[in-house]
Amino acid sequence: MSELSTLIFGRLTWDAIPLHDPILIATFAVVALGGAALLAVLTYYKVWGYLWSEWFTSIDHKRIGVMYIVLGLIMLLRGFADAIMMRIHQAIAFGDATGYLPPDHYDQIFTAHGVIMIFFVAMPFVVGLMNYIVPLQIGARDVAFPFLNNLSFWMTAAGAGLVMVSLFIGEFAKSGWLAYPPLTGIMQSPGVGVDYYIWSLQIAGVGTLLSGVNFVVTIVKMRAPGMNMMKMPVFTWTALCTNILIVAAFPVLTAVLVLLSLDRYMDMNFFTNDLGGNAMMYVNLIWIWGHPEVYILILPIFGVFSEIVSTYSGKRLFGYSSMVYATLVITILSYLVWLHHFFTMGSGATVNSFFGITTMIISIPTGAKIFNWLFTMYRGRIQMDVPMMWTLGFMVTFVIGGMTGVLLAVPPADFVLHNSLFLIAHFHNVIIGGVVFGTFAAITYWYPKVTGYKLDPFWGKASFWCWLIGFYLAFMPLYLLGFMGVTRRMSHFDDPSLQIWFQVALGGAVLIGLGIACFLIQLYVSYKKRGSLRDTSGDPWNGRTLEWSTSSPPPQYNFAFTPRVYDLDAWWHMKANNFKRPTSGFLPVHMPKNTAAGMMISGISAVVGFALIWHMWLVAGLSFAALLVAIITHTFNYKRDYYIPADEVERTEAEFDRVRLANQQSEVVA
Amino acid sequence: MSDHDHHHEEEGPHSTFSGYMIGFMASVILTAIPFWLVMGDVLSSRNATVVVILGFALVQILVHMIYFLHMNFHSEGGWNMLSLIFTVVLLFITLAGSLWVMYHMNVNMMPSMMTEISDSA
Amino acid sequence: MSGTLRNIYITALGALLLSGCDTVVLSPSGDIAAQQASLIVWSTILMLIIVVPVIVLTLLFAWRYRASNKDATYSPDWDHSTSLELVIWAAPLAIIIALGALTWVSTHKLDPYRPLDRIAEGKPVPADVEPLIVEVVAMDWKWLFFYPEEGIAVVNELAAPVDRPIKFKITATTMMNSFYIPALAGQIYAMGGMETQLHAVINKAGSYEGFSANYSGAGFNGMRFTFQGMSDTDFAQWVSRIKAQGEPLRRDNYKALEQPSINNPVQYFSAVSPGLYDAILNRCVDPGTLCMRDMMQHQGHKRSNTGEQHHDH
Amino acid sequence: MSHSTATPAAGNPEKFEFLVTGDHHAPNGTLLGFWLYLMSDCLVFAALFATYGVLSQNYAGGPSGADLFDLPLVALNTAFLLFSSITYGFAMLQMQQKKLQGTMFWLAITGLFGLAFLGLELYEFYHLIHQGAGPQRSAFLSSFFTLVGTHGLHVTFGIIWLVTLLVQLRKYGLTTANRRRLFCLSMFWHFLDVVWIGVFTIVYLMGSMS
Repeated sequence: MSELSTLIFGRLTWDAIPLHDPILIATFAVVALGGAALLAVLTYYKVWGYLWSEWFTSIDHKRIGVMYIVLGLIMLLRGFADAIMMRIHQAIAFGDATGYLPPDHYDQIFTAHGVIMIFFVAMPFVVGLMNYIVPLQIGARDVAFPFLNNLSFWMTAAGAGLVMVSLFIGEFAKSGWLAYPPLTGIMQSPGVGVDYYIWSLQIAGVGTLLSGVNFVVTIVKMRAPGMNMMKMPVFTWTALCTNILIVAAFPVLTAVLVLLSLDRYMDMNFFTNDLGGNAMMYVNLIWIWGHPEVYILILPIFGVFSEIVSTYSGKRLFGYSSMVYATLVITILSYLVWLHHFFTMGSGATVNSFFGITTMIISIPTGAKIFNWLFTMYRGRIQMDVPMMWTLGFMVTFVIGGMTGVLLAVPPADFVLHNSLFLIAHFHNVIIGGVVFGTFAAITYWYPKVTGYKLDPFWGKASFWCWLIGFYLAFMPLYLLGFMGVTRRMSHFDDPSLQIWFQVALGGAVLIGLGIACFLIQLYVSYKKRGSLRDTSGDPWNGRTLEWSTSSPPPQYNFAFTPRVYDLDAWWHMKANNFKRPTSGFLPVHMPKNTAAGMMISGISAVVGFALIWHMWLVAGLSFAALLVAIITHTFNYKRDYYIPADEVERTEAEFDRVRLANQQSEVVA
Repeated sequence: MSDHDHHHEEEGPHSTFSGYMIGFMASVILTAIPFWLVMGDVLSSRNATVVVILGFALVQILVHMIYFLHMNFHSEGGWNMLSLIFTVVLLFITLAGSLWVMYHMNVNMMPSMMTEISDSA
Repeated sequence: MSGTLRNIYITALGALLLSGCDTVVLSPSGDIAAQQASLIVWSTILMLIIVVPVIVLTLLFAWRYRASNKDATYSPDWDHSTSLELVIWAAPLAIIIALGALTWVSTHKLDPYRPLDRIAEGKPVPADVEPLIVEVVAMDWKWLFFYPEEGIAVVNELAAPVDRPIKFKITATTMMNSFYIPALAGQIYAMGGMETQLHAVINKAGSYEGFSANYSGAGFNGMRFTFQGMSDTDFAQWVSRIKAQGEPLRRDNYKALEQPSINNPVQYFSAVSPGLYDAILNRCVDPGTLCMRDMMQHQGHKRSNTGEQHHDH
Repeated sequence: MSHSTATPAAGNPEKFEFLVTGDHHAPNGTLLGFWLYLMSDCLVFAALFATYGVLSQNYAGGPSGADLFDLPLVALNTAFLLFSSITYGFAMLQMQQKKLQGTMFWLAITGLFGLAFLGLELYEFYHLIHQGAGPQRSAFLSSFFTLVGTHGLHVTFGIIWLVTLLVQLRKYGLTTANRRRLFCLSMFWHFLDVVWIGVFTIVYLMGSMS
């Protein structure tokens, strides 16, 4: 190749397209056809302009929240496709059968599955929920930095985009989801896989960090008057702690990935075997980020369940203040436990037992939370709606996961269970039983707020049962296999007696797949039946917090008047004290303007990342310069806001009142 | 700084010339002494020097925080200080924790090197 | 309710675990692993004290206070009870104190670096018995075992006499692997330029599985070996068989062995050139490379007290 | 408990003012937000310091800090940074007095000190690499170059920001938005000083001791 084309294309050649792998080609064909069909449909219905001006460039926290959730759902499909491929492979790769996936491809799949599920499914779900709900719960009109919010979303999307590109151009990392060196060093992994890993996480990580700063400031500064810290809804509390964790943990991830890139790109010796490098330092640092990350995912979900239990039990949350303290204790303690991920690496007994015991201590506040939910149900009037079913499923499942987690925190027990399928079963137990169940509960709970109509309960229940039973079928055998001494990341087995358990697990995974399908059907069916599922009151579940005081969906400005708060359950308190909606006296509302700068900056970042992955130095340099220019140009934009005129606010509010009252009357008549 | 409730314009801390000058003079002195201690090999014990210069660094960081970054317990409703304290705690955990963990791992796993080190110590 | 189904499932699972036909982790053949297994069982029982009531109460409350049950008390504003809160925090705390104590003791007792003081329950290590030393090298992707006292080396096969303590010294050439024989003892990582240790003993003759538990790249799946517990005479025969069948392992054919290979067959080496394991550990098998051990001394300047330096940071 | 206010006696509803009538502006969060960003940046440096702390003895047979560091040069560099701090302080004082020209003058001086600092650091790096003590030589040098280089990179971005801000000041004057930006950059600049105190103490001074 000539020097010029190396300068431009780096190591990207036609060989990077995986034409040798029929599975990937078929996937590519499906994605390409599906994508083309989607584009055609969008063009046919002429929705591009609408999408562009109302969604992509929107800096409304509600729109951004929805886009995060949609991103999470799309990536869930990809991550689940990886999961089912692994399950099928492991269920057949016994003895002489080698399975259908080449080892090379299999190794990429388990890495991609982990990375996608954590960074591009769980994180967008959690961040999306916080985006939509937190400003509404604290009576704010938007987040503190609306533009940054849009940028955060697009950076996350750009990271997800890079992971998707790796499927068809080049390869993804074959290293496991945390990419331990020396395996990920340039000597052992010379390909582009690890570079895709590094740059997609770096770009998405910037987005996450910015969104963390944004939400801490939002919650600290923008609460409605009267809402002091101990009157904040629990979900907002957990969101605050999560975002503190994000601000404090993600820098370490950024730093450690930079060090790994320096090893790979500049031949430095941080984590190499020779010249004084020390791979254990990577493991140490990445878990300093990695353990808080687990709590970043689960804390807001604890908040979700607190809201749901209290709402559907028709009762105040039991032990609000101990709930808050428990959350704070977890926040701090989550920084003191990271070594439990590598007990087996050879630190001494004192270090191991210190970290083992701190880990166990976390289970005390977590246990307190479980009890608080339990006693919120006690003497309640429990409406057994779909969100409440998810909650019960969570409570039962999560304590099992918690128990196996504490078991793994006992170092000698960890010596025999670490790296085994028991470990896999444990963290899927807490992540599916916690984060995933919680996300579905949250989506069902807040769906009417977002769209103006409820979700169809039949398909919701179907989805719940598929997920619940599917989860137990898929992961209980893995606990058992862990006791049989079966390790993770195996692509082939010799012992035929294990096969039955993998087949059961496959059955569970298929059931989970049905659960996802039911959920998608539920979205479709509910859309079709939206007339009868319509929520005109803005408060379909007799809610307790401020988001239910707005119309469904809320107007762009959320609140025509900023509410004043007197009680923890602010909306409940307003309803109990005969709150009347004002009909006059509206003022113009100060709002931020939409902008395409977020998309622009993230798009260029993705190009920088892609160029660096492929060693296209010229492109990388130019696009990095372009990135700087784009950012600087953006800072020259001083006119970022506008006013919604008072009469428009008045019209919007009057319309909500009209529909709400008309519907109330028709209910009374009926 | 209660006045920034009144007019919306005024944000951030108010600074004074004398404040900056005190900070500057203090940091010049606090920088010069450690350099002098090390470059002139003033203290015979290496450990003592280390402790002293780390102490000076700590004091200088405080000086910068107070006189240049205008840290106090009131700015931003105390949240600046709260976040700083939280960060310092995490800083301590990250640094001390990493060093502790990695030191133990090295002791456990690089026996050949560690024996020499303990021999000479 | 979901509970019934799950209960059936859990019972079934419990029965399987108890029958223990192939749950090697819970019914191992080495004393260390056996202690680890009983630790698992006891910790689980301790935690079940709190987990079972929580699950039962969850389902019970959900049923008792369902909206359609108008007989149940409804107190919508009841949200605090100091005594209940005390119990809520104290009960998990009590369990964790017990478990924490158990952890502290067992972690120190079962520390892989700690030489054994017993070979089975009630059977202390006889005074005249020295541990068998095995030096383990995790390679790409195979295991190389040195027996320094016997002067032999083996690839992907390991044997040890029953009831004699074994001291493993473990290192790696490149990748991070984890040395694990579930029937014998818990795992420990194998890393380049570093040496971890594992003390264990096998109590029953037989043939067990050993493998790498930590994913290490393309050939990871095939990094498996058999570990055989043998009587003393069988072990002596095994050693002499290797001495008879194998070829010597020198630095030159070690370089060939070092090349990555997948599903490497068992290989015997009748003799080993002296200091080979140390050279691997110190990353100086190639002639002319400076050993890591010596690098510290050969700093470009004179330093009298390296030791003090290390503690300072 | 918080619910003591919740349910006033039935039949006699307490009067609550539930809405903020009139214009309600949430306070601006930029300074707090920027401070939080600095705190997160602080943890990036924490990770780099931790790495340096762990690897600082791993010379791999190569040169150590005592062989390489040129303390008079470091002292000069520290002086540049300290001067840039006080000149930034002067810029802030000018800003408080609403003097645009003075603000811009002292900002420009600050930028020049920043450039001098960077120039000296680049010279040091060039010199080290020339001597064969580049970042590839040993883990110690890798962590040294990365820690010090990351600080230098921050200074670089600070200078780019400073220049941008000069243009913006010229164009728009001392508006609220621009003054907020001046505050943010001031925090950034002084934060880099604080990091540098750690760098010269732990890396240079402690590294040079024999």
